[in-house]
Amino acid sequence: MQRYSGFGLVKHALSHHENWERQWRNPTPKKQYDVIIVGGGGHGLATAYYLAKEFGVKNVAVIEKGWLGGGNTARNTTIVRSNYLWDEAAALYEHAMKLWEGLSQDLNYNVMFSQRGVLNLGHTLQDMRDIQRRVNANRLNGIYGEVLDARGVQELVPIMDCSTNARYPVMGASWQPQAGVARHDAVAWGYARGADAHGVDILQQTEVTGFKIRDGRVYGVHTNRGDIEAKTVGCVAAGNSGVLANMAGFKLPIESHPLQALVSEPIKPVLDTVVMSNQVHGYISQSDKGDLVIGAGIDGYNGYGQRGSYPTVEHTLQAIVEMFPIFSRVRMNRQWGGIVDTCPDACPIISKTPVKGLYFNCGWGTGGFKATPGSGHVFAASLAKGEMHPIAEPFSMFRFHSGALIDEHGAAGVAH
Amino acid sequence: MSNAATFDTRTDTAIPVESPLAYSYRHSGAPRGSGYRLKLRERAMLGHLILRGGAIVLDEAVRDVLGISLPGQPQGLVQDASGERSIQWLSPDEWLVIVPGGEEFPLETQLRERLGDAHFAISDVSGGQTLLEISGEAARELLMKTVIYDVHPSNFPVGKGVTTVFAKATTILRRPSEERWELVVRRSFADYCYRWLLDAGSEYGVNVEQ
Amino acid sequence: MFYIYCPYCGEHREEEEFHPKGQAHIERPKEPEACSDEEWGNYLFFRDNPRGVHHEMWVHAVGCRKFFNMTRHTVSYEILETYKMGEQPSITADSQNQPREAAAVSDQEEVRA
Amino acid sequence: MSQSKQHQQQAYRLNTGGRIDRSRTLSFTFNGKRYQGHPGDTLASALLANGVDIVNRSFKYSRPRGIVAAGAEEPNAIVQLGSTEAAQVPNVRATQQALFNGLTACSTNGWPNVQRDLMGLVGKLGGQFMPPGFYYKTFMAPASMWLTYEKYIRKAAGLGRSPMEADPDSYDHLNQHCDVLVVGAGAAGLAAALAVARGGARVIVADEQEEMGGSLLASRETLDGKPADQWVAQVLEELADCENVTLLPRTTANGYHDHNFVTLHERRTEHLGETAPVVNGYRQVRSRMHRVRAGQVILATGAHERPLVYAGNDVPGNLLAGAVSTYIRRYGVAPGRKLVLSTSNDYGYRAALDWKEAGCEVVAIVDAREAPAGDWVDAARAQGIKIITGSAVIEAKGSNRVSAARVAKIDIDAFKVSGPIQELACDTIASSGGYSPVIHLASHTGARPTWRDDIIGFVPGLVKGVQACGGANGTYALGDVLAEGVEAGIRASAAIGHAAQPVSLPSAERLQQGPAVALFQVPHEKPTLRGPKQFVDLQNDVTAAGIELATREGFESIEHIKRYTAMGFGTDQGKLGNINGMAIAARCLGRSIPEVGTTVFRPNYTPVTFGAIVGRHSRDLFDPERYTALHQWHVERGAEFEDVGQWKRPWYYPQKVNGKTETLHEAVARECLAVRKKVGILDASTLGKIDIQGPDAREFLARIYTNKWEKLAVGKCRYGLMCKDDGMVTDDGVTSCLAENHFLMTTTTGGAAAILEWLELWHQTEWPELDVYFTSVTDHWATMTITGPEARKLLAEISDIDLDRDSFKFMDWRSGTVAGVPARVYRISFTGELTFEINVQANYAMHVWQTLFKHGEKYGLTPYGTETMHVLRAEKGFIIVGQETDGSVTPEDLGMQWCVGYDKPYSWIGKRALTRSDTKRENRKQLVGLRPKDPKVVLEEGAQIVLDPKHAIPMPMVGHVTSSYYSPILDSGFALAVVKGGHKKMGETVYLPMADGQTHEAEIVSTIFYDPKGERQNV
Repeated sequence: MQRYSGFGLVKHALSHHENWERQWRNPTPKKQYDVIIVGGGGHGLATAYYLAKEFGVKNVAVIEKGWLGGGNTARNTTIVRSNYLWDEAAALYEHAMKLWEGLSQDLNYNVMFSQRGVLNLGHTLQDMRDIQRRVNANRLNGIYGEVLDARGVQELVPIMDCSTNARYPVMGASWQPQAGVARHDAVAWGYARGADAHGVDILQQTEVTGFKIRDGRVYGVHTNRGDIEAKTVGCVAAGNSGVLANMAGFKLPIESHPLQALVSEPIKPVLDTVVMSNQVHGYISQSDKGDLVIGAGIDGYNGYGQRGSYPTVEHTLQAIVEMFPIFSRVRMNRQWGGIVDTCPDACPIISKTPVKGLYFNCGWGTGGFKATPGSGHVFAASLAKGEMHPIAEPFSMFRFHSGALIDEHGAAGVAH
Repeated sequence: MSNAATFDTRTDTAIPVESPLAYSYRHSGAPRGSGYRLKLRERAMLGHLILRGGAIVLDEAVRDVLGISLPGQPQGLVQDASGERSIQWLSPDEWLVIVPGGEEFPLETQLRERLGDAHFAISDVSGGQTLLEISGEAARELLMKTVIYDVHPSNFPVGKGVTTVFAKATTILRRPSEERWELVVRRSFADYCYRWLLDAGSEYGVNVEQ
Repeated sequence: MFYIYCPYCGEHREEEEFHPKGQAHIERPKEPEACSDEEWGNYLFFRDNPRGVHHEMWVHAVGCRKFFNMTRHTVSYEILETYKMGEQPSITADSQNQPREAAAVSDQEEVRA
Repeated sequence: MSQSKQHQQQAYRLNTGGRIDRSRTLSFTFNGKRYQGHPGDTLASALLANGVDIVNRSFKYSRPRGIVAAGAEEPNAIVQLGSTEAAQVPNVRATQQALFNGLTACSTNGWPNVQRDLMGLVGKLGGQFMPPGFYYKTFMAPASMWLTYEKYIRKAAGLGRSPMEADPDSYDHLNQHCDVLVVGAGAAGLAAALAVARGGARVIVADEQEEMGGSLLASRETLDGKPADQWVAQVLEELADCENVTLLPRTTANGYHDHNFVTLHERRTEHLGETAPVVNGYRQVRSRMHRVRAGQVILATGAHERPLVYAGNDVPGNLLAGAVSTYIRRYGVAPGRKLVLSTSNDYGYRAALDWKEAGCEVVAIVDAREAPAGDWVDAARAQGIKIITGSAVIEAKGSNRVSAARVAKIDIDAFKVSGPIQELACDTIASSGGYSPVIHLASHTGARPTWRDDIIGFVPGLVKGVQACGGANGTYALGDVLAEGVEAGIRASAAIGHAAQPVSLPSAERLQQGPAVALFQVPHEKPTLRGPKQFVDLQNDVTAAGIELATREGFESIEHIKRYTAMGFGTDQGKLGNINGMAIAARCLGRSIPEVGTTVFRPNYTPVTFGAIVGRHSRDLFDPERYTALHQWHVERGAEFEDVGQWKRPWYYPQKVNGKTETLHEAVARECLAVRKKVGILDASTLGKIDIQGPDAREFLARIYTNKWEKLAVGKCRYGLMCKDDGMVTDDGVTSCLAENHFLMTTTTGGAAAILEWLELWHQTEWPELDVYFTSVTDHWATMTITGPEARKLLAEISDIDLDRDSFKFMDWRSGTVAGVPARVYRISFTGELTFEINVQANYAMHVWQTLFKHGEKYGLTPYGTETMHVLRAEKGFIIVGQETDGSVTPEDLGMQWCVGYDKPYSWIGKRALTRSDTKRENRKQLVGLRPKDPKVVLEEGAQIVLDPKHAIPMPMVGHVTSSYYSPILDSGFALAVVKGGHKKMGETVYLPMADGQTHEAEIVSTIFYDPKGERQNV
């Protein structure tokens, strides 16, 4: 793999950039792999990367029906935080946070992880109770956080309306300074380049059309480019997980919904942190390019169309202008939609399935991007050993039978 | 009898009452002026009953007691000759009856007697909602700003009424005559609706008749 | 934004008047106590979530307040029909004579559910 | 040249022609200098008229940039508008901003100014070190420095700036419905609109420009032998007279959503000034969003011209050929003196003909085709214009303005320069690479566009109920465009059941045209990576070399290429560049354009201010505020309010004591003691109230609640708990039996609407056989709770109800009058004190409330708010759903087995779930009381509970505090909490480590802290 550095950039510039290598190969599928990862998004690529790099499983294929990183990895609002309420979720997201902190260097690819801090606003007394509960839990779980009052919020974000005149005045917030944003595409590309360098075959434009299952055990997949065999198959297909599960003959406790996001036109730096509000329902940060990156809500119906309903966008911008009246004259440039796979308890599934050798990592809902390194790492460990990693263990799909849900709805507020 | 409790919540004495817009008149005022293109008038203290049951069950009783027939078709609004009493279809088993204030309890009692043991329900909601009349040349445009339902005359002739979205609240919208629209809004949302109408109507000029 | 024919109101109304209520035709087990934890969990949480023709329940929340069913394509979002509670759909994934996406077929030799 | 000419007003204004009003002069300011223009100008045309070449600096390389286009596709002329802080608008496209008197604008980039930009030096020196994705490859060491690097990167990025003051203007929405929506009022759109309108259907015609007519307003072609704009005027007149037609000029269809829902953004006042004007004393809205539901949509959005990609194509003075024509014919401006035209098709020739007719010099037409032939080509020849064939402009020379064009023979297939290079002195280069249909709106619907080799472009994919015509459909000859418009109108009318009426079309000139050649990137004598920059996406500084490099690095899908290079991510969404970029990628990868991908455009077509999308739903109208009938009283009494759902509820009533206003703590202590010792009053009107009638009402309650209802007699009330079928508590409240078949259910304030829907859900789907109806009566009743030892005495003074403790028992209800008003009074208690809940019709509420105060003074009647209510109920161990519960708590976890009918015949909602393996667990979190070891301590709500506070982090947590208050009556802190296995841990000590380093100790106790036997409510 060609090492990237500032010096290298100068060297390449002097040779007119004619000597850059491919960041990943475009290989022909082999007949057989040790592990097949279905889904070439951030989580799938990270799984393959860690399998090859950390767990010594190098004969790995990542099968992607479109182009790598083209699903929710390319469509999310790039927020990274780990201040989740429940121990199980906090452990998972904090595991990811630790990996985020060295990711650019580990991958030799600048994923622009910007630890500019995330504010989760509270507008009601119950919001503030929930915030205190969450921050207290976070601290005892080793995740730094603070509870701010309205004045503390105003100091961090001077342009926000923190007055008591607001319809839902800001009463305070939780503040995780280590949280922030990252460059979503770079995460997929960095993992792809890293995985490829460790020998992983990334098969783009390859669609899984069925599973090869015998005696309740998976031994490969059918694809539009022929059958490929492997005794271990990990599905990391986000919104399309339900479709894959149907192919394998079981259902998931998952529904796929449209989730919309939008950006403003680029403007000069004006917002230095990430601000999220559950009560007025909107979240916002400013990208390095200057766009205000704004997340809208989930539409309530099932949808694979990568489109949602317009009122969702209206409500989101109403919330943003309520919090930031100065943005009324800023203009919305573009909106788009992703397909999010949501679980009833707003926590993911990282799990064995009724089919032996077939594993699923899905159900991330709106919270997948921030978990990418952690999700990939614990999933890779689980696939390599055939036993679920302890951090992944509570996220079994069978919790929906026992009732041992990890309900992040009630307390964590915005799960994005 | 249907074995339900009836209760006349109204009293004849000279006890002061406050319409759902009492707070709003004090706070937002009631603009009056010349050159306005919109007129707003609250018809407070009317009798409002929600009638539940099968159309076949209710129809005869309603005709006997009220003298007008139950609108059987969706979105139907029927009024008596005076225009003071009306019945509006709300759902296949739900109607809104509006009568002059004070008539609602005798009406409920008569209907209950007439309906006997049939399965039905009557709920008095007179304290919970109020009726706003909108007229004037900008009335339709004001409604277009406010409700998501198509208020074009080709889709919304006289004698129609719907439940629909009013900004971020809900409303019952009716068209009793060519020039007049009626909004039935819930008491707790009335101030929001009033402020919305004044704001949305401000570019045309609004006259509020109290 | 959807334009939905309410089978009770007899006309098309804007999506903002409705709430989606998830997959249709999920019946509560008649004898819950006879269900295993797995069966009860399946009833509560596990859904078809198809990419394609989907039968789902909606309620005309700001309108007649009636629940009804809808057959809708989850990719094109085209509404193929709406029908009243208690009725069965006339259009299903099988009746839709279109090539099934991603020909979802597997060799399922003894798949344990 | 611009420097020398700025003193000379409108040096590039032509003496005749155009649709501007030369009799009136408007003055405006750009980058601090004053200029003049005329009504009818855009800011762009006025700047060109004044010889302003440099309007901006580019985003990455800080290169000087000028105006390229005349419409929505303009990538460079992005300016900041506004003379005051509040009126600032960032990123306005000068080509779409009508000029008004006093307009103030400046460039969005450039320091110290656009003429002499220091960053430009960085761009020049550093440009080669900034290939696409360079930031992914550097700034990685040391890791801690990224935030510092990022600060500088951010500073350099962005276009305009946000205003720092709130918007003085308002916006609104208009919900529109129509049979047919016609988007675009050019030739195709007007023809279509005419056909539809004459058929009588309801039609809306929206057009983004200041005037309707599209390209016909500046066309050299005639209709019926007359200038085309005469036909436009005649059609518009007819349409304006039709009652069934709504014409919306200055209105952009910016988003096309499902089922023919289209958003139209009407800029009502932006052409008049920077804030909305006052008309007849009434302030107008700045802009309006039409939310249109259309039966049929006709897309007549035309086509955008594609520029050719050659070296130096970003130097000011490089324009689109069509834009040159538009500036001359519509705005009476020649954007230069000496023109070289580089074209791949006949259409481009019009620019040269117009230029020549305007009295300026055409140096040459450079045509990529070996043997161009067609009427316009002939016309150019006839005018004596030099035509250089088989060639193209391969490079523009000049730094702040074009000074020359380098022209050479090219071999398109071999992608190389195939002949000698000549340099032609000029100040303007116009280019035309053909047209790209405007497929943006169609692709918003998710429909994929299709590539057509014959027109060298994508045509829109179409969903149900939409058609495209004219340029949007790849049809460019005027006569065909008109005919297609009428056909679309007829088809649309038929689809919605309207008979179409015949439209006799004017006759267009039949022009002979030669075939175009597919030329996108023009070869240079140097390889792309070594040659001077050839720009593809001007706004994002994406070059042909950048695209080539991306493909070398393995980015092969167009989506990857766009993301790696940022192509198409600007505020123009790649209207000019995307197809060229795809063509370059296709060349590099050896594939065809459709094989590389399609371009998917997203809403908005052009950016829309947040304000317009928000509409009136801002400030005081952001969200409804729900008030009770007593709101006025609470306000006058100085209450502080708490938001509960959309309700405003009095939180506490601070009093002035010795000139000082009480704190929350002081007020609540006073209110609590008043209730415990005398009598207090609460406005409880916000509780949800559902009237339930029918012979099966009782059975229904038994199924939906966890507890039993079969024996509840008329005149009695009972507390009920509701679960979802997962066994988790979702609501609670008191339900009263009004008559054998009649109940009144109360719900939590926040849960009212959801619970009504929940009841309907079960009734309509699972249990339609039960005869029962539900009606919300929440707003009908006002509820006033008087509570405390003196409550009976107070009520007795103004009520005719027999209040004797034996005849009106705890958990009974009675009817009678209170203050002369018919009332239902419920003897239920949420405070543990003697309590009467008085319910009257809401219109009487104020009278009853005031009467209570008139009589209550002597008893010390004290109004209290939600905070006091919470303290009092917590002292009694009563839960608040949503505070003690969070969707993961069962009735058993709450220790409320007394409220669970395990042996009810029907398996009620939630029952089955209680026996799942996890819900049966012994160490579930269970509700307990906590008594802080130090009574002065009030534990923090949300504090986490541990058993071993010395345990290393992560420290195992066993629960958390759900409610915690200071109890004035007990003079100590107390709390409710959930603790793992808590019900069996009574008397044990737990620890609460806090953020400030303190660790509190507390004892697990019963949840009931006050009057454990419940005697006080029974007096």
